[in-house]
Amino acid sequence: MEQILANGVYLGSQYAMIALGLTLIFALMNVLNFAHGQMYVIGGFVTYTFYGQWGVPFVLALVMSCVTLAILGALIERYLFAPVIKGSAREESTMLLAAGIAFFLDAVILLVFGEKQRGVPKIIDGVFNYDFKLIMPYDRILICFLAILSIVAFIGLMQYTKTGRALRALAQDRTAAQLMGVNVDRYSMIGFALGAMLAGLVGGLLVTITGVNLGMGGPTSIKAFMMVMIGGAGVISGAIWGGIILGFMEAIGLALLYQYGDITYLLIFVSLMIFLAIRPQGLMGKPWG
Amino acid sequence: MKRRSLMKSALTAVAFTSLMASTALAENTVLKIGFVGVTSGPAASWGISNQRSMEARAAWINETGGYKIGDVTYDIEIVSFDDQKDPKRAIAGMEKMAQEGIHYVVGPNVDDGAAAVRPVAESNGIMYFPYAFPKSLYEAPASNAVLGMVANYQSGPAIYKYLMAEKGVKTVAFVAANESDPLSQRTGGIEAATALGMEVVSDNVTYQVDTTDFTPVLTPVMRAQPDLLVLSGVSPANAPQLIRSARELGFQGVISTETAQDAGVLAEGAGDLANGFISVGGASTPELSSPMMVEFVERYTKMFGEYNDESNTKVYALEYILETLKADPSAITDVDAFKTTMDTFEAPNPYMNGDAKLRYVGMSSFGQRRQVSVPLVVNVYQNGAFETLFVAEVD
Amino acid sequence: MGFSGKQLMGVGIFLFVIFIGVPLIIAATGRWDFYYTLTSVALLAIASAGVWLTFYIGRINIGQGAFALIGAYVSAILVVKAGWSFWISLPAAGLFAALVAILIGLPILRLRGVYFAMITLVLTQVATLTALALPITNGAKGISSIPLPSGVSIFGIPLIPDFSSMENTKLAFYITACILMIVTYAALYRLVNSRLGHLCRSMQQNEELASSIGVNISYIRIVIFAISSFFGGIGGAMFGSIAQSVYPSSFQVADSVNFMLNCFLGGLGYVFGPMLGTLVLYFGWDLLFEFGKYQMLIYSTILILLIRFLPNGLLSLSIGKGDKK
Amino acid sequence: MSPLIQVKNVTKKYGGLTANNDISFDVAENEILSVIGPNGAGKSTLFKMISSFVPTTSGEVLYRGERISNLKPHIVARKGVVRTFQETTIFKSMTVRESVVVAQHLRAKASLAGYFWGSKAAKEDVDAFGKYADELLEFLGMSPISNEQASNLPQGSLRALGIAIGLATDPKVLLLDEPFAGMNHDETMQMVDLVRSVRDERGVTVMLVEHDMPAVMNISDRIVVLNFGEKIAEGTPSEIQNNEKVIEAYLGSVDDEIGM
Repeated sequence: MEQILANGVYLGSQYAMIALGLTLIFALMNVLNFAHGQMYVIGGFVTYTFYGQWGVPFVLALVMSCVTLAILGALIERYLFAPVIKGSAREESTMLLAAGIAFFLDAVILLVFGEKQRGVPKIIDGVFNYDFKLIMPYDRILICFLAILSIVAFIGLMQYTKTGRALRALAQDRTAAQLMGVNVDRYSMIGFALGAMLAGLVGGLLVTITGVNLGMGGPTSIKAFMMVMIGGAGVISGAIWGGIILGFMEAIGLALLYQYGDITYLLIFVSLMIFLAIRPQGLMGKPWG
Repeated sequence: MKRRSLMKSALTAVAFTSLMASTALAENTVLKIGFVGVTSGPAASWGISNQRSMEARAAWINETGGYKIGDVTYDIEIVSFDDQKDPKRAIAGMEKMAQEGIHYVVGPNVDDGAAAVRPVAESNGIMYFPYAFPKSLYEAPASNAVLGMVANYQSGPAIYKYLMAEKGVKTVAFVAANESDPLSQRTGGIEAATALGMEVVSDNVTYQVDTTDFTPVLTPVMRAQPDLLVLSGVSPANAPQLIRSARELGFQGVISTETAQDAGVLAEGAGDLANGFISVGGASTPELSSPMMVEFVERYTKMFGEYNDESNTKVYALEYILETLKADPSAITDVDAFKTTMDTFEAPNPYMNGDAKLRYVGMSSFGQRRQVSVPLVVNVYQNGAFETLFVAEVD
Repeated sequence: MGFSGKQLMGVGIFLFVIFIGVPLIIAATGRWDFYYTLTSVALLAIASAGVWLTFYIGRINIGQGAFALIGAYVSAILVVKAGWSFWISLPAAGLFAALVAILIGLPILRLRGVYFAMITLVLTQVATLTALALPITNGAKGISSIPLPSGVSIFGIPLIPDFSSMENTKLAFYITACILMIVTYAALYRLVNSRLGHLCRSMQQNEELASSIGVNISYIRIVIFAISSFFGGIGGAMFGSIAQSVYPSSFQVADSVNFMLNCFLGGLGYVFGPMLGTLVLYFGWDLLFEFGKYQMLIYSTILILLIRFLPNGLLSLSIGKGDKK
Repeated sequence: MSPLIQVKNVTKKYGGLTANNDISFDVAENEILSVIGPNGAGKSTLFKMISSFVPTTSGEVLYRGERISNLKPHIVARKGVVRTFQETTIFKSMTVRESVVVAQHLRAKASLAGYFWGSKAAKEDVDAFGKYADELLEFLGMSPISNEQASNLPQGSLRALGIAIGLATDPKVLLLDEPFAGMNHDETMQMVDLVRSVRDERGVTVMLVEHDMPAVMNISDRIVVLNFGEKIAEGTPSEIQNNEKVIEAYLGSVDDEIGM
């Protein structure tokens, strides 16, 4: 039982971080960023290169991941998403663009970082073992703690800084934000960069535990979509809840349903569909037309 | 409007160049060997290790003056097609090979692709060497597929038998990804273990292919306290994570798999926790590698920057094709001649020390010789490299 | 509902190209592999037509892979286990997919926007996992060695020849796929330009207003989703028959996403958009085959440039309407 | 003669909030009845309940003695009670004529399949729809803009388009949602004439929700006044103008009620 709880908190905190960036981008620009998972993978590879290959301190490598992804996100928004949103008759067209970018980043990752699974040296060794009832390696506890810290920092940023307030205004109502004097183009770019940066940060954090390979991108995006749906699209608190709920569902499902092995995920998916059918806007989202 | 016409012409240009390129006439002395497999996306590692070992070997042959079959000396050209692990694309790839006049193709890498290309291969007279285990691909009436490695239902029993005798292993647990290939391999492994009299204590835990954290997956398996944990059909990307999670959960027993792994990946992903991990590989451990294997690894590393131990197994298919053609030059265009030659073919194995032979096997598994005889080299991972545990033969 | 001379000529040229032009070109250039590529394009275009139709009622459908998989399995099971003729199993596969769509559509079609998109995406995974778990689908082993379509004759007059006795099934599959595609798009065109199409369009633009003028929106949504999935089932079944095998991974999330991309690329405002989109996306990938390891990079770069400069789809090039913004 | 529409003890609660509380009134055939009230008085909610866009919490709405509340909107529309929306709710990328043709959905005689195969009845329908659309647009004075795309229309024409779409369904009762909002005096007077002619020449009973007092006083046969979800008065315009409760309600809220 303790183990399930611990696994749930650990999975939930990392999932929530992945979902945060995605939902932020969605809230600001109504873009479902199919390339989110690829950004996460790039974040992992950047940290791998700096920390694992070149021996740069881990924290610095993390910063490099964030910076790389923030720049990448800003460029993508400025030169691809912004013009396409302006020029297309239906805003869903951005999905094609996002998918194209996902393919592109996948190709770049393959060419630059190769096809192999990569991992970095452990940041701390040792396993916390409480009478075999609760087993958790120390590095996981640290990463979990860092993830929660980042989430808190992000919420703080959104709540108490000028940028955060502008972003929230933008997410609420684009036109109104413009009337209030928010530089919509600029803050869209900042928001997108921030979302991409979050993906890079979580990629960098998790590379210490899960390692990284080029195949993780697509599935990560899909998982992030599910979390966002559970919580409600475009709602920050929803993404956090969605991440925690999916984390716990996996932890509980795997612990209790293991003897039915093959159908654990089937059940998770089906219950997700039923949940959304009953509550179409997720836990705390607004219906979207 | 200007921009549009520009784009139109650019597109047309791209389309044309590629058309031209593909219809360019081949020189007489070029022998094309095909590869259809996955070289992008999550499973890219499987296909890339394949493709690169073929390309490295071909470059080596061409550099040293070509390959003599009968009276003609050929340059080897590898034609690769990325099927993106999609059986629909794999068919397209096989069609492309037929189009290029290729009769010998390595791949596909997975079960569904191997099954899907069968009609095309058979109707176009193509021998193909898949890395997929379903027996129906190799048993009559199928006759164009040749298993390119040792199947898990062949290596599994050998490993289990060894572990029972040497390590006193009595109970076993299986975990597999929830996907066709690993699940089929799990079934095969369970059958083999039961037949040997092992007690299977956990056989129904699966994980999603995209899992990144295996602790919750493995927790219930660990509760069954097996002596041996088998990672059925595990992909090289997942293996280190699984090992690490199992060890961190306090697992003391043996961990093994029947697929090829890469030592570098294990070292990075699991470090010392991977010590003692048993997997199946080719002949690149120092004890077994012939000078030719050593040179191959060198050339591969020079060409692509980094070696992949999965290529130890995958280097063989091309060698088999070329050696068999050498034994019967008429097989270059006639796969029926190839099939006849397969029954009697034998040549020294250049990659392995000792007197190992290249020949086609599979009589006991498939009822016909439709498998390359790769040495069944069982490796154990120890401090960053593989050591040979034992070598066996498949019949 | 008359056709202008220009339209008729267009259709005539199109049919000529497909049934006479392509075979002639292939025979002349010897590119026999294009038959399979074009067959794939035709079949994928059928499934994409279904996705396009759900777009037409304002729903982003990333679940077509599920219905294609269902269709492929239904046909395979009927042929292999029940011994049906493939030609009867084909419509049965479509109908079964449509039936599943009705059952699933009842709850989920109330969802809109990204929520519907995501739930259909999950649906694709559910289909794959179900196929892995069920006994009738043979689980992980899949169904292989499916016999080729048999011949059909009525009163001794052969209507469809026996595929297994053919020297070369490529042409036969190509023609079958093209006929199916043409029927699909003719039906789609007809549907979109009939009252049902107008009602769909009204729903796409405003569901509330549509229901205020008496449109039974939930009924039409179900009908459209069922038709859409019927197309998916047909496309999937046909593919299973060409590959002579079906696996849980025969159609997966990537396929669902591709079906959707085909529609976007061709243009959501044009009935024939998905057909063109499929041709460009699928055939384009094949043509870039020569670039080896740069194939994906070039492919995705072209894709990004296309959407960057033609955000309303390829067909907005030739049709002036797209110029407004 | 029994009333055409009876609103009987209708109540709507959203969570703890009461939007409408126990409201009853009748609408007679061929009448123009306005529902007025300060902001937040519950006018729109009442309208949505009559057209079944939202269910009632309790009470019911009858049309010719038949319950029309708590059904689906399209069923209510089929019975002949049709609502219009404010100007943003239109078929944006259809032309005016296309919108009016589509809106004749309920008048179709051929089945959907019949349309698909091009049956005779379908062809007759298509002709009839076109003819009726032209006639209707002429009646509404919209013929000059019949081929304009809806998204390009000015606000006043959008309002008229909304009414045209509503009328095209051949309703017995038309519920108009703030038809005069945002219009200047001249435009309002034109719209008043139009609404009146809809009733006079096409025999359609009209209910409207409106802020614009002068227009309401001008157009209405009778007026129902809501305040804080309750009905506080009902009567002819002159009765309402002199009703103390109404004056109080409006004076009390004069701060936030602009342009009444």
